[in-house]
Amino acid sequence: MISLDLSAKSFGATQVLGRVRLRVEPGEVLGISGPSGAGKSTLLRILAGIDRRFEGVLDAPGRRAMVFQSPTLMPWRRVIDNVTIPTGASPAAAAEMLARVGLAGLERRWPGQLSLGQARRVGIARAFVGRPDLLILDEPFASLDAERIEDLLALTATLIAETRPAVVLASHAEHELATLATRRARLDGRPARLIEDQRERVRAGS
Amino acid sequence: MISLDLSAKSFGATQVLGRVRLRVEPGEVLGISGPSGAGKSTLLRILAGIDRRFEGVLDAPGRRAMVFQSPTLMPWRRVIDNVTIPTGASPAAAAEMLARVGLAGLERRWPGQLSLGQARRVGIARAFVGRPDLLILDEPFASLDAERIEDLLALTATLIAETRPAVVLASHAEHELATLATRRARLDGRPARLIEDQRERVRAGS
Amino acid sequence: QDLPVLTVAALEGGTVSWELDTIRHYGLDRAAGFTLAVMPVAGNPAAQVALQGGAADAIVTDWFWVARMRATGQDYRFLPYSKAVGGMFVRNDSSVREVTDLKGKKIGIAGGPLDKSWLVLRAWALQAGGFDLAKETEQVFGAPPLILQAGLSGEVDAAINFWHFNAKMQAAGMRQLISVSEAAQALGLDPETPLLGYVLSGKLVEEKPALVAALAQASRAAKDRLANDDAAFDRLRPLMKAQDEAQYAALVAGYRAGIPAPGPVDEAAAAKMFALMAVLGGADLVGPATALPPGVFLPD
Amino acid sequence: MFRALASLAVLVLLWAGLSALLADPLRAPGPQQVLPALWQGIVSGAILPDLAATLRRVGLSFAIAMATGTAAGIALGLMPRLDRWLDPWLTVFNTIPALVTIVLCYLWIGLNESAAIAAVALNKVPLVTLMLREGVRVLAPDLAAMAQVYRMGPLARLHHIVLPQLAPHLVSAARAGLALIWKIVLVVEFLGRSDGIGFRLHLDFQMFDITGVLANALAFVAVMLALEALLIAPLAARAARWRDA
Amino acid sequence: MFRALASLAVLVLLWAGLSALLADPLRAPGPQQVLPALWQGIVSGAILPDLAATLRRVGLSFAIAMATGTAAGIALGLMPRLDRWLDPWLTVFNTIPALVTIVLCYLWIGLNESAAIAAVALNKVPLVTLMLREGVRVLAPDLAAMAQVYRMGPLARLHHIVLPQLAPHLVSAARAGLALIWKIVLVVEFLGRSDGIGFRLHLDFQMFDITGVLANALAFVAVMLALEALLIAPLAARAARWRDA
Ligand SMILES: Nc1ncnc2c1ncn2[C@@H]1O[C@H](COP(=O)(O)OP(=O)(O)OP(=O)(O)O)[C@@H](O)[C@H]1O
Ligand SMILES: Nc1ncnc2c1ncn2[C@@H]1O[C@H](COP(=O)(O)OP(=O)(O)OP(=O)(O)O)[C@@H](O)[C@H]1O
Ligand SMILES: [Mg+2]
Ligand SMILES: [Mg+2]
Repeated sequence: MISLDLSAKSFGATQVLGRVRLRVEPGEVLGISGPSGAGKSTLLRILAGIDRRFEGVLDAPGRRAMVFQSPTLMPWRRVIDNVTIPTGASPAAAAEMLARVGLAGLERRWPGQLSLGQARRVGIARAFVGRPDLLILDEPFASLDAERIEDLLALTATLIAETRPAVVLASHAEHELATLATRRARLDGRPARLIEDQRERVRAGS
Repeated sequence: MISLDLSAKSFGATQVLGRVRLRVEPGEVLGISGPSGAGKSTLLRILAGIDRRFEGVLDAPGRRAMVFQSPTLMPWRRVIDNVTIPTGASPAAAAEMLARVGLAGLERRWPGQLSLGQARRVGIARAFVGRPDLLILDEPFASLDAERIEDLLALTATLIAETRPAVVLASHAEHELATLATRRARLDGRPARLIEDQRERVRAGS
Repeated sequence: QDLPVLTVAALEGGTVSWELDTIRHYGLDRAAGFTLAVMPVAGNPAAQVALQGGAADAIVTDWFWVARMRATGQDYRFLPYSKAVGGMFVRNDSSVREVTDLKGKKIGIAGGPLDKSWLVLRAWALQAGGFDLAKETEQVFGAPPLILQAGLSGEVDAAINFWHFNAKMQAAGMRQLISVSEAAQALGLDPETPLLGYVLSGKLVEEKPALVAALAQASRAAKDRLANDDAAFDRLRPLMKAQDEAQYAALVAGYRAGIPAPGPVDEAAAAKMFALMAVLGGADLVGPATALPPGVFLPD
Repeated sequence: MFRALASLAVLVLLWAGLSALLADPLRAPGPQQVLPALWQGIVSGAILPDLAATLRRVGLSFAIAMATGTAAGIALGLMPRLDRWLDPWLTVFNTIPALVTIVLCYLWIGLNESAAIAAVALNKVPLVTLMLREGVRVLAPDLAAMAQVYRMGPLARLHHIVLPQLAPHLVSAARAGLALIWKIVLVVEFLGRSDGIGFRLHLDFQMFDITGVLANALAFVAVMLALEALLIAPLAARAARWRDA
Repeated sequence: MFRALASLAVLVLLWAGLSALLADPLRAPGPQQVLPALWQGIVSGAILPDLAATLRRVGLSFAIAMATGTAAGIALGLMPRLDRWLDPWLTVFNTIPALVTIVLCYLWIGLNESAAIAAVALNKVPLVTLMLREGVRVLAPDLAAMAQVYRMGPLARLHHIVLPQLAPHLVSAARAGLALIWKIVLVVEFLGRSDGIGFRLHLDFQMFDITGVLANALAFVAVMLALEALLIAPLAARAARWRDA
């Protein structure tokens, strides 16, 4: 379970986020959409505990994982080490997860030898392998083709069902949100506020 | 007009691209799709003249512009300078183009102060401002919301109609390809080959 | 007036500069028919660079150096300047009475393993008591001021330093165990042989013999004045940087005692000393020369 | 500014404490001995010509060495083939002792100011080259690609792409460089000049005047602190502006 | 390897040419004079104890200075508040002349090996600190965020996130460091040791035996070339492996 009671988040003089209260239970997926520059990544970084310079209270569980909007790999570590080192997963588990995101055979590559979509999938494997309590996904499937996205959506759904983390997903893709989210919200405005889509909640809950 | 006759492109021992012959006339938009890791970016980098280590012949016009898959901005130059310095555009022209991609008011920001989607749009403004003869777009609208993409597709179409560059567009989004491309091709296989969609060509030509 | 100029590179404030300052102050250079220019340097190495690089006509150093240079084919000549030598000092409260008491102890030596005082003392100890200082003691070589300090602090049990440090060591509570001139005498060497001198290039001596003679004349005149005229020394006080009266007195006495007798250097005595040094110092000291090469000393 | 002064004050206090502890003013003089000596030298003007001479040497050779070294470092970094040939030379020139370079410069060029400055610059150039080359090697390839697509000219690339990435290395090289150069200038002045802080400092050392040695050293330290505070730090901050925003 | 040797051969030829041009074997000896002298020293074994002594000093003080300086540099880079306090100290310690540190170490610690090594290390630490701090300041913030999300321990962060990014700065610092250290060791040996290449070199210098000076210098240059080729270059290449793939 994660809960945030944010009163404001600013960068210097510009306030980006206004009042945001949210709470996600284990097994729930909160899907957040909103225009580019609204503050989705900012909010997700606060939830992940990366950005602590905000006004408000965050209560988040221990094991966290995040798929960043950029791949954020260690370019000096091989693909498999990029999965095992941060998460402490075994090489076997890492290799299996890499295979599940479609990267079998690329374990020994350096990140610089991957296409952007491949690098992003390494980030997905890293986030999924550690069985986190809190999973934060910042446009995890951008730069991927439709077929691959279909596979990954299924994989994500399976993993969520298995380990029941609290999930926060930011995405522009209606299809992704519709498939995964149990609740949906929209971040918009200046400073941005989070408006939960009550209807959606009912639908997903049914 | 750009033409490429590629016989092979390898990274070390792994051959990524096989025989690729293509030719794009001014005003034409070649839309390329293909799975993640197929070799789209590799091909686009060859067309842009960035990667010269390939077997084959490239014949490309002088003024080029490219939207990279990652923003690729100079983090130590302000947003507006990131547009003017590489292109030689006037500050006024740059500011106008930035406004057209939805970044009015952010000219004096540092790139590090932008969201990823905003940074990518700076890259789009940079590519569009210089009236290039050859325009290469590597998933230009990834990380953007649907509304914004609609605006940008319209903007792109206008600019192409005005200055008639030869355009090569790589994208996973069917909608983008359908809207912009006059011809379509698919890159797939190992090593990848480019298969032009003849039907599409006729449709777009009609 | 168009007097010829002769440039001497000397340590600013060093003992040589006392003499040079006296020459200039009393116009002894003009009296001898030249103009003395002084190039202040910050150390002995700098003086050597100045001479070798042609920026100075003369520097003050020892004639072993000249002998070695001549042996390697570089034409330098030597004009006597001083016969002052140092000594070996121990702390007043030291238990060391004889050189042999130094067995297994530490000696600090200024000027390195080729220092003339050290070599003479080694030869003397070897001859007098079959005691090889080099083998029986541990040597610490270091810059003169550091050796002085190491001696005072008792970090080394004995210190061998340049003569103008003698005064400081004595003033600071050390006593002389043996003076180098005593040791030299015991070895049958002539303590009158001046070790230090003005060193000039052979070319200068050949081309401007009058100028060189004039330097010798002015130097002698300055020595005479400093030997007899307390006021002349008193004038140098600020230059000498003596910390107290006792040090000042010791420095004056040391300088005066070092004034060599007029007249040519006894080449036979020098040759004897050179032979002994050649054995102890080896090729490091004398280079390829096995005997004193001819022409080191300028005829008076 | 205020913090810097406070921090220096703490340092001086620590020094005073240490010297009080050692209680040996001859060998471990404290600020109460050294600062008046320094002040004396400044107000009497005695130290100023030497300080000026040293500063001129440091400044000139710094400028020469930074310019040459940066150019060479960028060139070697961008041309790996040339670099593989010249790399051993760099090691050699970096390892040749300052003493050797200095003496040879004095002997071959003459005992003059040019030789002195050449000797210092020679000692410093390989170091700067090496540091900048290391920086060039890690330049971001994607920005180079961007510059290539947009056909940026060589000067524009240098100004907007290369130098900003080299900034931390340049700052390092400048700081390390000033410190190193001044250390070499000391030796250069010792071996063949008749003025300068290095000359004075060695003379004081000959006389075992540790207070004098420290006063001279401090004079230069003060100048360096001023240079750092007024020139290098603002420049470095300017170069890092985008990072801190 | 072959290229390095060829490149050194070219350098020796250039040297031979220069010395032939100057035609003054005493003041500008060529390789034909110096190399035999060096060879003589090696086969007779005369130079080996001194070389060993110097190497030990260089090695020890290098290890101490790199460890301390890297730790301090990382600490200051990560703690800007502490850094703002200690920055002036760095400038001061970087600017204090080697001579002063050396003399004070000899005076306070004693005329012994510990003092010598302490003096060298002291001269080098601020430089390494400075270089590493500059590197830490430009560490990628997104990787730090990643490490934080995944709760990587401090050691894992150091090993996998921080040090790889510092590699170019470490390589620079190591190379600059070795060169600097060896220059300082020379002075240290000159002022207060009884063996070592620096001691020999000054002895030869006293006798104005330029050939000997160069032979001694070359002995150390050779060792450094070997160290560079066998240790530093492979380590640097390993650290840059991912970049070249
Ligand atoms: N330096 C390299 N060494 C080896 N393989 C490489 C290297 N760079 C890229 N590749 C491989 O080449 C293939 C094509 O990469 P490219 O970036 O062109 O893919 P892409 O089609 O653009 O994919 P995406 O849609 O994910 O961006 C990928 O399989 C990638 O792993
Ligand atoms: N360091 C900063 N200083 C000032 N403004 C900033 C800074 N970082 C981000 N911003 C602003 O905060 C807003 C939110 O950024 P954020 O990255 O959270 O957007 P986002 O919703 O994730 O957008 P995208 O969909 O493009 O990724 C943006 O308008 C951005 O310009
Ligand atoms: Mg975002
Ligand atoms: Mg791609």
